[in-house]
Amino acid sequence: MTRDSNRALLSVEGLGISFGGLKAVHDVSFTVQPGEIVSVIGPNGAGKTTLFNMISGIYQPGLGKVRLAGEDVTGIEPHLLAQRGMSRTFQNLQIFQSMTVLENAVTGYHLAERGPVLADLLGLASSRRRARASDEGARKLLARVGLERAAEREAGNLSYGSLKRLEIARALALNPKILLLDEPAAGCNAVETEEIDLLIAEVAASGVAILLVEHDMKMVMRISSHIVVLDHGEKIAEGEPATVSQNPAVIAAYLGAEEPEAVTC
Amino acid sequence: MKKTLIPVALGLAASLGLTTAALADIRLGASISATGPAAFLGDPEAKTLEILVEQLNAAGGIGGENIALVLYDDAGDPNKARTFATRLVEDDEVVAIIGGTTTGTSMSILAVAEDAEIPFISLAGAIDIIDPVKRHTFKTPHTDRMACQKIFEHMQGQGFTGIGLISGTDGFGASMQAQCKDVAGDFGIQIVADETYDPKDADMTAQLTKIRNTAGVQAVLNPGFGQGPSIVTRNYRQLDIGLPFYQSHGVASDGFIELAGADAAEGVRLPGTALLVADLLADDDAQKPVVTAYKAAFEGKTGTPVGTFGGYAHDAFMILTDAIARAGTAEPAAIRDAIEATTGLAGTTGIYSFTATDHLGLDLSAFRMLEISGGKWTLAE
Amino acid sequence: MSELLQFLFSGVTVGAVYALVALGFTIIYNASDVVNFAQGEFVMLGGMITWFAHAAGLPLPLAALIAIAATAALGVAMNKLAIEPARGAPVVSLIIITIGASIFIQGAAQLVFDKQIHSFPAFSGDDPIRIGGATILPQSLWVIGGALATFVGLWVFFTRTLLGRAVLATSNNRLAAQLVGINTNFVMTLSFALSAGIGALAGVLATPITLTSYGVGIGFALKGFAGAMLGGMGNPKGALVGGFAIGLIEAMTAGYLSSQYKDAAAFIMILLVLFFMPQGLFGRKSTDRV
Amino acid sequence: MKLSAKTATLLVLALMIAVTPFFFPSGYYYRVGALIFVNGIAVTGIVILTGYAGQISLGHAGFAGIGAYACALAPVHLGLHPALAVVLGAAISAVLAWLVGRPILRLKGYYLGVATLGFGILVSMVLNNERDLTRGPDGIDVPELGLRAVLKGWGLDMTNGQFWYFFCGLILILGAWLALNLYDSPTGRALRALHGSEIAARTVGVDVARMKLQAFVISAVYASVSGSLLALQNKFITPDVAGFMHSIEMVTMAVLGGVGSILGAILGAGILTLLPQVLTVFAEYEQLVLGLVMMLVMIFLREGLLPSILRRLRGTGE
Repeated sequence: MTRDSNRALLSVEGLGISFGGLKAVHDVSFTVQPGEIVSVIGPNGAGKTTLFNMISGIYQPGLGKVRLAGEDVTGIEPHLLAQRGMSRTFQNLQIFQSMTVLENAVTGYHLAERGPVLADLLGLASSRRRARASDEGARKLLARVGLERAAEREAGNLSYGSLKRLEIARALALNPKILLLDEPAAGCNAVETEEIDLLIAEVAASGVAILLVEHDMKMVMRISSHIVVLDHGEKIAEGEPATVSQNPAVIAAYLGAEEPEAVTC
Repeated sequence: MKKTLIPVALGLAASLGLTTAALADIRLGASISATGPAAFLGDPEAKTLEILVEQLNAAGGIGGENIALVLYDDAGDPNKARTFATRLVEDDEVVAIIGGTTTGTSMSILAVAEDAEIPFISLAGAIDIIDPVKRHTFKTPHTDRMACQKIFEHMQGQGFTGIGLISGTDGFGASMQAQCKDVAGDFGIQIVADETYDPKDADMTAQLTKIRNTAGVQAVLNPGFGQGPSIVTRNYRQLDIGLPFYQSHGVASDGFIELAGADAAEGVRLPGTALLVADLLADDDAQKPVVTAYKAAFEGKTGTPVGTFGGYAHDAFMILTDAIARAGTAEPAAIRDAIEATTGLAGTTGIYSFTATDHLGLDLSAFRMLEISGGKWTLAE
Repeated sequence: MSELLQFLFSGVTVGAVYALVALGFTIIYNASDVVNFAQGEFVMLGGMITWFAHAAGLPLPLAALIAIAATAALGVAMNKLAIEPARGAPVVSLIIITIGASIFIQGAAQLVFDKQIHSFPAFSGDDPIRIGGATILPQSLWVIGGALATFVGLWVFFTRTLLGRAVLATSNNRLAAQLVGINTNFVMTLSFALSAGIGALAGVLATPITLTSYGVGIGFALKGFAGAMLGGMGNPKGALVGGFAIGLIEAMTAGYLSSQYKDAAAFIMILLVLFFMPQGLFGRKSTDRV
Repeated sequence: MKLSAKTATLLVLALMIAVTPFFFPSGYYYRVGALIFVNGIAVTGIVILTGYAGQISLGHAGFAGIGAYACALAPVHLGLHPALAVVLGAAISAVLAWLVGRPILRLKGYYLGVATLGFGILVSMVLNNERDLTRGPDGIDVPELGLRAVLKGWGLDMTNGQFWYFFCGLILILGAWLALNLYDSPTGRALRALHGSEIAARTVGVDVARMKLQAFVISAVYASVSGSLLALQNKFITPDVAGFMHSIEMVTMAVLGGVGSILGAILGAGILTLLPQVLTVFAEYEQLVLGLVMMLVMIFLREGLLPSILRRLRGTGE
């Protein structure tokens, strides 16, 4: 074990939740360090997204703790997590359909640009200045994910792959310490997947901790520094990509389940 | 630029209903609640006005001039009533206004009419409309206060000192409730139980049970209009309360007996007008001809029984046309003066005599205490 | 004691009417996710058409049957003409469409019929039944029985018949239901017919007690809506309980507290329940999938 | 230079208000115009609540009622100048909206609908029942604002109708200006974000409960001011102003014209205010037509009249 749990930015300790008596996730623990890419994999229904939703405050965990930079943040509101440096994307896209692409990205700057509502109503210079600053930041981010030319289009009209990238841009706008990505490459072609690969690596290189759920095994193996495997809501293995892929329990889990479907478009 | 816009504006004006009646006619305005929560009152009022205008014009109008009636439906909304009143004054240029089915709409129209110095005859009950006296505002119905006085006068005669009150929360019921509580003491009567119901309620047995179980209730009074009093009357019989039961002039119509059921309505007393007992009136009664004529005209035309409220509209129209005829001109100021000079004019509600200090022109004698017996109205006095 | 019993009778009678309206709301909501604010107009039509046909000389049972059938047909027409073309519209738009339908039906009723208040004879006479010092009208028993029978009928329909299960399947997942071969359009049609028919039935049963006129619908719609929301929209059990609960709260408040604020008591109760149970008493908890 | 949407909207509004009076055949048209503006103010608040933040209220007339009765009661009981009564009413509405909004804005969709409906009904019930204070369903007189007399002193002589037309028009422009400022401000963006996806908005740091509450409070103030202006203009007010039908009317106006657009919503207010005036000739059919218009617009022009028409004109219809 070269990983030092004292350096952990995010630590998940014995996390569990039940829906109607059914244990969706049970006693899962792991840590993520700054600059590290940790992937959570597992067959469909293994509880990956549920785990994400607990970490990001959308579900209240039934058991266990989530610590962010040492602070207990179990079950606190997502917007408070955002203030503490957590940001995420969604498996089922959560795009602001009727807003433009730029406006979508701009919402990521909410914490940076927010101010007294009265200033906003009166259109004071301070309010306009804050809004302009996030506009500029958002344009840069859109350029970074390759969407600068779609900035003024209504987001609802974009392709699935573009929307995935837009979500990443929006999540990056928060300038997070940890980024949770739920299947960022789902629905993308090989070229797009590779672009996202690079982007993730680049973000991680800048010191951001990344927690990833992904079905595309090739991608996972390529970019992860650490992998956590879930099956039936429980952690069955964890370690470096090479060791995990050889783990008999992992192989059994995947063979027992359906083909790990990598949705591509 | 301007040339092309004017036809557009005129088109808009036409679509807004710039009226088509010839200018030589005498133009009268009306804003009535023919729909909405007070439609039960406003509908017969609107029909009455239409019937009377037709009759009068067929008989040659006033001094050879036809009457043009501009009638708007304010749906019982005071805000709409004010808008229509403004429209009648500013746009339709009427010489007088009838209307305001409810107190709320009357108060709205009143403000406009007073500003424009146009005579206005209200069809609503509240005393506030004519007290204090406003120069251009008159009204035909008895005030709510008088209705209470009439009822209490009768109760006092029966020796009642404690009564139960159950009223609707609509304008009519609430106003009656307040006025009755105000004057009860004058007749040595104490209101020992005071309940209300929403006009849309389906069952009032809870309130009536409470009244029944209150000590000292010797009679029960239910001021209201619409379906509420019919349901209260049925519930009253269902609970077999047995105490003398009074209604108000709000239900003075054959429709009430029909809805409450002749059995349930048996023995109900209320202050009504001559209109309901047309055939019981003495032949020398001054109101007999006018009541009989209106009843025949209204029932012949609409097929529905006459009620007190249509009668208010009838009287307002009669007072107004009488005043115009006497004034000999259709100038608002002259009409106003002529209305105020009206004396001894027999209408369906009573005999009107206005003065500069009395813009109601009726006294308690115009009310007749009626009792329902065998599904028919009879005189209780 | 007899006092309490009398308040109970009053609350249960009125509550039964609300429950019937709430059940109507529930059926359409389940099939289409639409809260149909025109539900009260179905009640009005049930009463008005029965009165009209009865006044025209038809025997009362036949008149009632015609009223229910005609209202059900109107429900189907409303679905085809106003609800189906607007599928997928936001909640506010749907609220306005159904309120528009409600205003339209009212406007039509005042033209076709009139603006007066009407009634027709009670089915089993007007002699009150005395129980423990309190009284109840035979017609109240008809209304209460009607509400319970409708509930049981719906329960059997939804759980014991193939068609009923198809309706439930559609309400759970429209797309999945289509995939397994359920004709979801037919399910919608059926639901509107059923809901309108139940509304009309409420009107037929209640009119001898409540009387009717072209404008009574909105009052029933508000109370029925409140009942359905209190119970949890979409659950027939919730509709039944919610409807009766509102009737009872009103009667108890009128009897023991203040008749002026009895409607307030009902709404305060709804606000309290929703505060602790945002989905109503029996509502399904909905979770957004992300 | 390209006109920003904000400037364009304000310009169109100001032009309409200034120019149409030249074509008024009689004083009555000022009255109708003033009513459109009063409704327009309330509807602008609905745009912020429903158009921006995506929240439904079926009880906003309750706030209009508070604004209206503040103008009727505060001058008499507190000796306040009617203009200050408007401010007091707005403040009470804001506080009440804040208190009521905190628990009920957690609710979604129809549940929020029934909760706001309940609030509106409670307000109208208090106005109806507390006769000693409000004089009950028959209504109460409202003191004169007195501004017209002041303007006359300055040599600006207007009829009552003209005064209210221009005064309400001015307030409407002010209200529209504030709402337009909000649209693309940090707060407006957050509101529109939570409208699009509440979960996503929360994960980017939007305090959804707080933002919804802000929108609710702001829109309550609009409704309150609208009620105040109606009361002062009519010099008489009844509890109808707080009634359920008035709440529905506000939402309908906004959604019909286009709840996503200030100008659209004001257009909706105009159409629904004019409709009963135009239909007086066919008064019998008024409800029929109103119901039909509501259904047809919502079915065929889902975004509301103005946005749908603009989209078609631009040729970007989908």
